[in-house]
Amino acid sequence: MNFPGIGLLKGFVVTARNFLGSYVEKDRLTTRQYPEERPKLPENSRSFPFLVFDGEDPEAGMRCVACKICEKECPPQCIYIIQDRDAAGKPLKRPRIFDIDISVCMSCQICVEVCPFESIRMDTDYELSSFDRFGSLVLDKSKLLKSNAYYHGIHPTEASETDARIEADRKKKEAAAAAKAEAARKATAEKAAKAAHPPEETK
Amino acid sequence: MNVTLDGETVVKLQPVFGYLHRNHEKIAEGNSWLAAVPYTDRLDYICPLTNNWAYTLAVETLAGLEVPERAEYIRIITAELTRLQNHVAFMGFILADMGAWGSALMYAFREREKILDLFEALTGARMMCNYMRFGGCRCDLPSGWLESAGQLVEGFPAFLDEMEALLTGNEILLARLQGVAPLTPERAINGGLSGPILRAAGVDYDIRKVDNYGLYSRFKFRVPRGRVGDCYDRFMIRVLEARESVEILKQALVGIPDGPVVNPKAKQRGFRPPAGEAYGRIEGPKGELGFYLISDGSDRPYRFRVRPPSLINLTLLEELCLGTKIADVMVILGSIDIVLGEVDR
Amino acid sequence: MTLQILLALSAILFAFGLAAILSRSNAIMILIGIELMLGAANLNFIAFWRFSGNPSDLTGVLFAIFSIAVAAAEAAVGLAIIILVHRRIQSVEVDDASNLKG
Amino acid sequence: MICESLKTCFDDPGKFLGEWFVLLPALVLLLAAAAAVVLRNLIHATLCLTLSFIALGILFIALGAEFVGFVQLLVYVGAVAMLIVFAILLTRPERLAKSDTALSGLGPAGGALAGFVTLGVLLGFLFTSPIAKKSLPGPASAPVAEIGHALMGDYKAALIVVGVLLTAALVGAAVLAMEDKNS
Amino acid sequence: MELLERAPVELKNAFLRVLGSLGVPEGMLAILSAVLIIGTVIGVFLGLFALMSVMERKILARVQNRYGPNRAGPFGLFQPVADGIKMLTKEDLVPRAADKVVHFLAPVVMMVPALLVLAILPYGRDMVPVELESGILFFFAVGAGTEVAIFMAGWASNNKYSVLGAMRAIAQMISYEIPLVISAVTAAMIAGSLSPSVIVAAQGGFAAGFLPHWFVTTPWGFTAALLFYIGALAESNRSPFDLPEGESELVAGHLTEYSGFKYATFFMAEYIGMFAICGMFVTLFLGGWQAPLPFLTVVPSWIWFFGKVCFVAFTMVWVRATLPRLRVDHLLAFAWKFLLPMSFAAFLSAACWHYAGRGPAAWFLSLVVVGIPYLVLGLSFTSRFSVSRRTYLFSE
Repeated sequence: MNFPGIGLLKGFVVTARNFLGSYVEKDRLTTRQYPEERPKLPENSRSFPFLVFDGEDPEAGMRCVACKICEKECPPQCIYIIQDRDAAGKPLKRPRIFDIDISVCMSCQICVEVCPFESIRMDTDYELSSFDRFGSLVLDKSKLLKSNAYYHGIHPTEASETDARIEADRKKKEAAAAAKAEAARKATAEKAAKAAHPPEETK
Repeated sequence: MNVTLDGETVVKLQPVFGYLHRNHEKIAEGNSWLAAVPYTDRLDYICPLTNNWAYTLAVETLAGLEVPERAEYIRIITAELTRLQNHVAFMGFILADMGAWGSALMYAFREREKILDLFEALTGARMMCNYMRFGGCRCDLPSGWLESAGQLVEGFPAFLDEMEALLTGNEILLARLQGVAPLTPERAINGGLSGPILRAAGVDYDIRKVDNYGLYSRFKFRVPRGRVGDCYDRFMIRVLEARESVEILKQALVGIPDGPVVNPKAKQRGFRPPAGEAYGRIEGPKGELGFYLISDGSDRPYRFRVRPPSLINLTLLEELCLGTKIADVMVILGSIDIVLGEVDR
Repeated sequence: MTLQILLALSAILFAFGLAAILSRSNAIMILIGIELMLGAANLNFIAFWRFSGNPSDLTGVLFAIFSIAVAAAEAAVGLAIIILVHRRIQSVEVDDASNLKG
Repeated sequence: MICESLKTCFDDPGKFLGEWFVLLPALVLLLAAAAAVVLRNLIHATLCLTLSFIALGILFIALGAEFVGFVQLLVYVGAVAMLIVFAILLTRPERLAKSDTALSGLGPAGGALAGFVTLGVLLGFLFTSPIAKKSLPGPASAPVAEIGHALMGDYKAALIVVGVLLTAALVGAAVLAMEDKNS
Repeated sequence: MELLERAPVELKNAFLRVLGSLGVPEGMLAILSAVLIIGTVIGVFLGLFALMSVMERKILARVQNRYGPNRAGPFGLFQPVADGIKMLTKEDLVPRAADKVVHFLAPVVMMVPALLVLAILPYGRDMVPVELESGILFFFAVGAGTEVAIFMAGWASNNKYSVLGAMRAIAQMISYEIPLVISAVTAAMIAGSLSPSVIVAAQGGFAAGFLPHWFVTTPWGFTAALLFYIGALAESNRSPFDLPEGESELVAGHLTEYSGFKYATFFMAEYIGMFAICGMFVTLFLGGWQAPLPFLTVVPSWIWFFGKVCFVAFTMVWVRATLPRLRVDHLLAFAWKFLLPMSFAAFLSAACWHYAGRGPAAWFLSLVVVGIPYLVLGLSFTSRFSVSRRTYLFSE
């Protein structure tokens, strides 16, 4: 039954249903009043990177060893690392300066993938607006460092996987270390045994 | 674009673009293969996952990597979800162009938000997903994702019926869209068009059926074709394609197997594909999106070329608009459905 | 408030119309003059009807109504002609339209 | 209320501000007509002409012929003024400011002179003839119903003739103006 | 409830009595009562305008499943105040090459007809500001002033977009005025007089106990109401016909060069014009201040009038939320080829209804007389483009 104008009427019925629906059905009115209602972000949503440190003291517990892989791999090159040197000038396994310019960073999360030491992760904080363009948009080390507990807070599953992996690495390393220590001990024991009774053939 | 008018009718029309040119291809030549993936998100920013897939498909043909079955299924699910939200957004945009003060636009975006929330739960970002890797996907589906995707796909036909009730029979919309800028199949093929516009003109060419890339042969779906090829057909083709995508999604969500998400042998960081060249293409929501890569064995692509469907579809805009009224130019540009990120790269 | 004042008023109006027609060389101004003169005529009709003894005899009012209708038709046709003349000789100056062959 | 006060003031002059109240629209009419004639800029002239149409309409209402006043407003202000304005826009006489050469070299003075001569003759007869001295009879109004009956009654033929005339004129005007499309 | 019914009139008379006792001369009292009425009418309609400007955005928002302004004041009700302050503080630009006088006069001339038209609407039982016997004619005569104002606005801004917009607006208003006038005259013909209060009185009474005698209940009345509604939409440049300032390439049509308070005046004139034409629609077809059901007559009449006006205004916003815009040639073709013949058909069917005795038989006769042209014209109008669903080929 399509007399002229029926299409328009159907259109009116749809808008009427939406108009009344927005008062009745909950899924139609999806606007969230932002400052009052905070959006509930899904678990692995990401905004800008941050550095993870274990234990309490940020400096000591920092996982980052300044290997600069992320600095090389970062597509927009927004990470800037300078390795720490001790008094004698010998490079240490710690970054002295670790800056991320979050006005350049496009939160693509490649640094998280390529980091072999699980030291950089993606934060979920998105209220980062600031007044001065350069000062507060370049996050230096102190602003980037956040505890592992915080990491567990924002990405629980991913954090527990990372901890499990670190645990496994540590155990493997210990096992390897133990094995090496044990092998070294065996070698020294043989050498000692050899040294004990005269060395028939020296060479 | 600057349009020369004689009273109401269009005499000359010259699109002016290039304002969103970000030198995408030169940057990709300076960065490693992996670093190019997040840039493909920004090509056609309305459907990032299909861009990723096109790039990784090209790299996989270049390096000859196999992709595990679960990854293929996830790729098809995300691509069809992207096509769905693109076509739904298109329906909203074309109504806004015609001055309907955004009612259809808001309904479309209400549904699109649900799809974007699914993307955020899976990839971490709503639009800049950066999710596909060489040989598979970056991470596996979070728990409960498949159920919520199933729910969404379940409710989608009802929403599409509501949109069609609002739009398809609407006499004003018929008057504004029908008979405007018809396109003959020969003209469409000679113009190098691809995607819904080509199929609206009556040419049966869908790369998902032609190339059968990524296990598409395993799913049963139909490819709609128009007869007249005017704006109304272009609009209706997208509506019908959205329904087909829902069919594919239903089958894919049920049949997804378990298994690894990425090919374990594929190296992501220092990835050095063998020297040579490859052209990988997929059926993006806007048309045939292709990547032509030349590798000289080093860890940086020697040449990184993108075949942008929006730009190529746009070349026919002037010819379609000549002789039409000024109000039609808006509708014709809307019906071609371009995204400037892809036009200017 | 005698009839004289109203008739004087319409006479002045008529004089303005006539002056407009004779003094201006633009066809549209001439048309404006004609409209003024027609308005003056209508004013006379209504004035005489008002000052006639019995208001129920509506000839004056009806005449005014018919004259308004005819004036509107006349304005339409006049303007159509002006547009045609303008299209032919690209000007609406009355002096330019002098060659009979057109 | 306003129309009543307009009419009441006219029917028994002493009661309100006196019948000179009715001369207010007359004054506006004269000023607007003068401006319409004198003004250089054609658009301003047309707007003053529209103002004079409005003033004439109000004068008709004040004189009691309500229906004619509204018809005047509707036809002249709504249609004729628009016609003139459209004609001006279509013919774009930019060169209006050029010396407005009047007919046969007499210039604007000639036109004004002719106007004054006719005015003099008209006023001469006006002030001498006895009928014009009539003072104001009682209140009079032209009810719409009566006009309707008269139009449909003894003026039937005239109404149909005007109808035909209007149709012919407007169709003719449309055909004339449409000439351009196929040439 | 009787007191409430007469409340506005009694209040005025009481106030005048007080002044009379204070020795104010008789003539002055008449002027004062006129001023009082004008003041209340304009006050009410300005209040309605303020309410409508925020209600429109809220209704539009609710149709689109969002909230609409709710930050300024409770439920966003102070939004008009905020808009007003914004409009007042905004700098009032006048383009250098513009025609200063005409540029300034345009909003004033636009405002005059919008306010004048309110004088003849019957707001309640014998509550009519000006009791004119040819009120409907007055409505259209004064309504013609808006076209002059739009032209002045378009011409004075000395900008080619605004001239183009103004020309389109005038062409649209003139071509939609004829169906508007004819459908209004149909109602007047049946009521037997051009005066609005007589028309409303003709719609009194109830058939078979509960069916009100409104003109909209008869088939010819419904068609005439529909045509009047479409004409009203076009006359006030709203929704499907908001071509002049809506089109994306005409910037803001004749309002391009206006800002600050002049723009607010245009905005206000448009809304008050919309309310006025809604009031006329209610008077002509929805039975003015008549109550819909017999036992409801206890509710004061002016509440019915403003209730119906707000309902019709709501439907205008509803139409605005649903329909896309018409193209210029469709707009004019629709007016001349569909609305005009349909209004003659409605006129004819009203006559048939009247001479067939106004009973149920007459009802069906007028339905036939109106239905046939509707179907014939409608199908011929939509047959140009194949409305039947286009068939699409599918390939596996």
